[in-house]
Amino acid sequence: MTILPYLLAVWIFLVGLVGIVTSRNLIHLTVCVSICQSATYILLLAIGYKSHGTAPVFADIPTSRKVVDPVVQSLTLTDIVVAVAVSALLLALALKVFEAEGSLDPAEIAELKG
Amino acid sequence: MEPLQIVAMLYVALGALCVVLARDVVRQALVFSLYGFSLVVLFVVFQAPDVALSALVVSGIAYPLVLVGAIARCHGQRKGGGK
Amino acid sequence: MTIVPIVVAAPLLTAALIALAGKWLPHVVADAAGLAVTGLSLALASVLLARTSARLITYWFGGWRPRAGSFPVGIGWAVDRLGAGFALLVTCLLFAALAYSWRTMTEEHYLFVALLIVFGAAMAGFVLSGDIFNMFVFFELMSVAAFVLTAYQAEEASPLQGAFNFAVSNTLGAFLVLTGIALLYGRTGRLNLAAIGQTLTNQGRHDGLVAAAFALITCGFLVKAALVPFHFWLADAHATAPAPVCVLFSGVMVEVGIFAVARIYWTVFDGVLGEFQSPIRDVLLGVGVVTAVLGAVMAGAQRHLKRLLAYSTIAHAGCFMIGVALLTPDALGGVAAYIVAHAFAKGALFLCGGVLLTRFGEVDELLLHGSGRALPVSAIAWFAGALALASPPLLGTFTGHALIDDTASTMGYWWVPVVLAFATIGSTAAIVRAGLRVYAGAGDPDDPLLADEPGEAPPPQERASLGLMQAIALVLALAGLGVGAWTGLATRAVEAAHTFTDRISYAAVVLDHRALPPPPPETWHTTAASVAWAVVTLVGSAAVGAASVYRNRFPEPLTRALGAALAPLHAVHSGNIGDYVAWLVLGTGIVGGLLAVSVHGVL
Amino acid sequence: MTTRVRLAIFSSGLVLVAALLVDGVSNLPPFGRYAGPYGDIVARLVEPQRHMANAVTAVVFDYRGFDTMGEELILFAAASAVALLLREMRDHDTSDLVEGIRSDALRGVGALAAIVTFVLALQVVAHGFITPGGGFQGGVVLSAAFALVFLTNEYRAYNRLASSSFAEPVEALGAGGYVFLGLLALALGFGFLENFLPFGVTGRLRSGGSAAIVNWSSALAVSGGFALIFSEYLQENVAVRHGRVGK
Repeated sequence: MTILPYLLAVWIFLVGLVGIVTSRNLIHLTVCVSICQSATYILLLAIGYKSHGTAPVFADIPTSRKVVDPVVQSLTLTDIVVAVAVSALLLALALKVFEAEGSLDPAEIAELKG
Repeated sequence: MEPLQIVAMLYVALGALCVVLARDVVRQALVFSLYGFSLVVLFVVFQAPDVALSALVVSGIAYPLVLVGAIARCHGQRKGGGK
Repeated sequence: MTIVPIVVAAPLLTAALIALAGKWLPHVVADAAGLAVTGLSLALASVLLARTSARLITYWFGGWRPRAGSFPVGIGWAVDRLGAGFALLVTCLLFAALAYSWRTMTEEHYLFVALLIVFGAAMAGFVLSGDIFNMFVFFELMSVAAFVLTAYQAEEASPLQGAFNFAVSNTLGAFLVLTGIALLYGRTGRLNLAAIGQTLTNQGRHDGLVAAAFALITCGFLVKAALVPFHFWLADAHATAPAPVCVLFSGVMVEVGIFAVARIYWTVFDGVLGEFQSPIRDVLLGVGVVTAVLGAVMAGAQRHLKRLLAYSTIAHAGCFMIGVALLTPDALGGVAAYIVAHAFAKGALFLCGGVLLTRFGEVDELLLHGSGRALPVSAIAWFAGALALASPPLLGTFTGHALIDDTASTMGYWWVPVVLAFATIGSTAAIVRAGLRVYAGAGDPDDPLLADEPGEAPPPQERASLGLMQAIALVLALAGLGVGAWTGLATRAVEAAHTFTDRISYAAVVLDHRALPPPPPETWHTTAASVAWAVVTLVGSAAVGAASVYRNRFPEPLTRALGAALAPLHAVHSGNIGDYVAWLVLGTGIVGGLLAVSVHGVL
Repeated sequence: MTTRVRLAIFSSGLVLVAALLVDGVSNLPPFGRYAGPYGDIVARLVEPQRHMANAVTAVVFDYRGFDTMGEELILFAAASAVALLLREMRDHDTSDLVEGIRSDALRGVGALAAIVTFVLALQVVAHGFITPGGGFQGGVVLSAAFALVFLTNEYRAYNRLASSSFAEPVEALGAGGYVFLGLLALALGFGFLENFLPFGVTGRLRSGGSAAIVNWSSALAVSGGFALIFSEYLQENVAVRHGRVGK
């Protein structure tokens, strides 16, 4: 039980990988990459969580109060921005591939050999 | 671990599976948005409101707009007989 | 040292300004601004290199310099000599790439310049950083810039999904790294490299977590380093990217991955995993050997010049990995010297390819048969580059090569020089073969062993100056040859490698502000064995290369057997992203599993 | 390579990777027992050192502000990349596009919603050091205000308000501004990106010192970046959906 959230992250990562490998559409594949990335958010936040800790915002609570780790949250924020940026870029690349090949199926457009 | 956390985790675990298994990109975009909102709930119960807010604006605004734009582009072309 | 952040910040600010105003300015302004700021970075990196001779320069961002012995709450950089030297190499190549693309691109040229600068600055920041999450951020920044530089101006004729495959593979590699970082953070609660290393060593626990973190971070960086089986994206990306971008990809980006593996090993894991050095060495050596051999074989079967050079880069990346895998300062210093010579020589070769594409609209070896005779300067640059890569006695990659060979031999790895020689001969012979066909019109314009490739559309031109482009290629090629003759570079690289691999001193400087003990002074010895191997690779490259242009006249059964042997390799490099990711996962499983098993036994 | 071979390779790799990951995470401290110390130290120091109520924003813009600079540049690079890639595929002349929506009521609602979203976005950015939120979250909402104008008022109005020619400089200004603030601190004799203004009173809107300016600069970069990305994707779409007059 005590490692369940970590296992959730592992599960999401593996599910995302399955999606990428079996994907027949580059847009679908890009979303699966985002799924993989969301595993890292969950892992980071789960690592920094403290039982009975509150959010590290001291607007209404005394600073002596037990809070969860603010650093992993900051890392996750960076991670989310990176994820959106990379997804937007991947989709633009997918559109460009579609423009050139008229298809989004990686098997159909695999022209590169050797 | 609190019950709410376990429920949120279950939703996220199932959500990810549904996103991957949705082979149609339009349906996938919808399921992906729902998955995003389940992540928001998870982050809230993990006491990470800043991250939850980010995930909210990302899965409520950024991803839908970009994904719909990309999907519509390809569908429009395909109906028109491609290039 | 206030100049430390400027090396990276000045180019980044300039890139933003170019993007801000570039639309309304003539191209020349963007070009000039890019060259000027890269020149500034180059000068600053040189100053850093000079000042790191006897010390490690630390810099804390946001003014968060911790008191000696207290917890580092901010982001710290620790500039050592290898890092500063690498940053200098990046800025040199960036300068050459910008000068080469002077006035050659048309639409949205200013964005191209801005992204190229961001790409270079991100690599410089990555190698100077001393904070593991900060390394991740710069890793992503360099990746995002690289993805678009690959796809930029790629048209229908060119295989565009190369850029997509590149982006997906490298993004997954970054996730592996980040997962490893998260594991380390969960164990140590720190992000500073020195602090993580110190805490792990003090805890002394080498369990599944440390093994998994090491395996994930290493595999993630191996994707960037393009080692087998993480290498698939590299040839696709190089075939798609413009020539000046390829210079940076092959010359420094792949090497950043190698550098990262070394940096993380010696600052973080060297202490806690010190007693497992021998099995770790064997795993990494295995990866290096497979990569070196496969790259050399595949280079021999390419007719698309940029793909050929890309596979040659894979072969050399394997050799770099072998050098790092020996886990000694001498071999690491050798790798550093090797990387410098390789970067210049390979850069020259890519620029020659770019000149051919500009002049003839083609980079296919057989279609270009003999047409290169119109470009004598390019021809000289091409063969000078090939000579530098052939590791001839006291020229080109020789010093680095010799250091790795000699170190391996004294450690009992007698077969390492053989593998290095095979990789060098195989990859260089392919370059010689292509050069003979294109620039001398030698041999047959037909070859049964070369793979069929889709062609590549020429880049849009404005007022490209072939003279300038060829001159830059020639300068790079001669630089690549020359650094091998400068044995002082190799000895200083070994001294720098001693500092680089000294985890305890690194931590003492970063965390406790102590002074760095001076590295033992090195002197250069040219061993008879290394000269013998150099002669072998030189003669071998020339002979195999010259013979290869006549492959059409080989006996039929021989070509058929060779073709049959190559067929599965061609099939594996399918260009399908699903296949690539499957290999990436298998590679992570095997390499990671072996590393984990060697660290803490069977699960 | 056939699908079967690929799946065989992948599944054997997946089993190994799963084992590696599970072995790794099972040695983490049990869930809820974060052992520190980084986060604990920051949580304890943030109020006395920086007078900021929100420790996460303090880490993002002050303690690890340099990472966030890299993050803004990633967004800058990605947005420029999207612009570069999609613009190449599109005709530059979009002046003869047909207007899609002609209902004045819908336009009015759209404009109102955009204004509300705009104000909300500024709130989210401004309160970053007090409540959850800050430059990134507010920036995305800000860009959504522009997207709302697009979706309801269609192409021409959007083109006036947030066309890519407008979003692009905003984005570059934000990302460049972030780097500039770092260099400014350096020029003033502080460390790169060091907080060089008075920190103010915890819980007040004007707390945060110069990290507050960094926060706004980040909001500018994010809103510009996303507005640019949205406008490129949506213009793609409009060009396809409406076709052209006289074609």
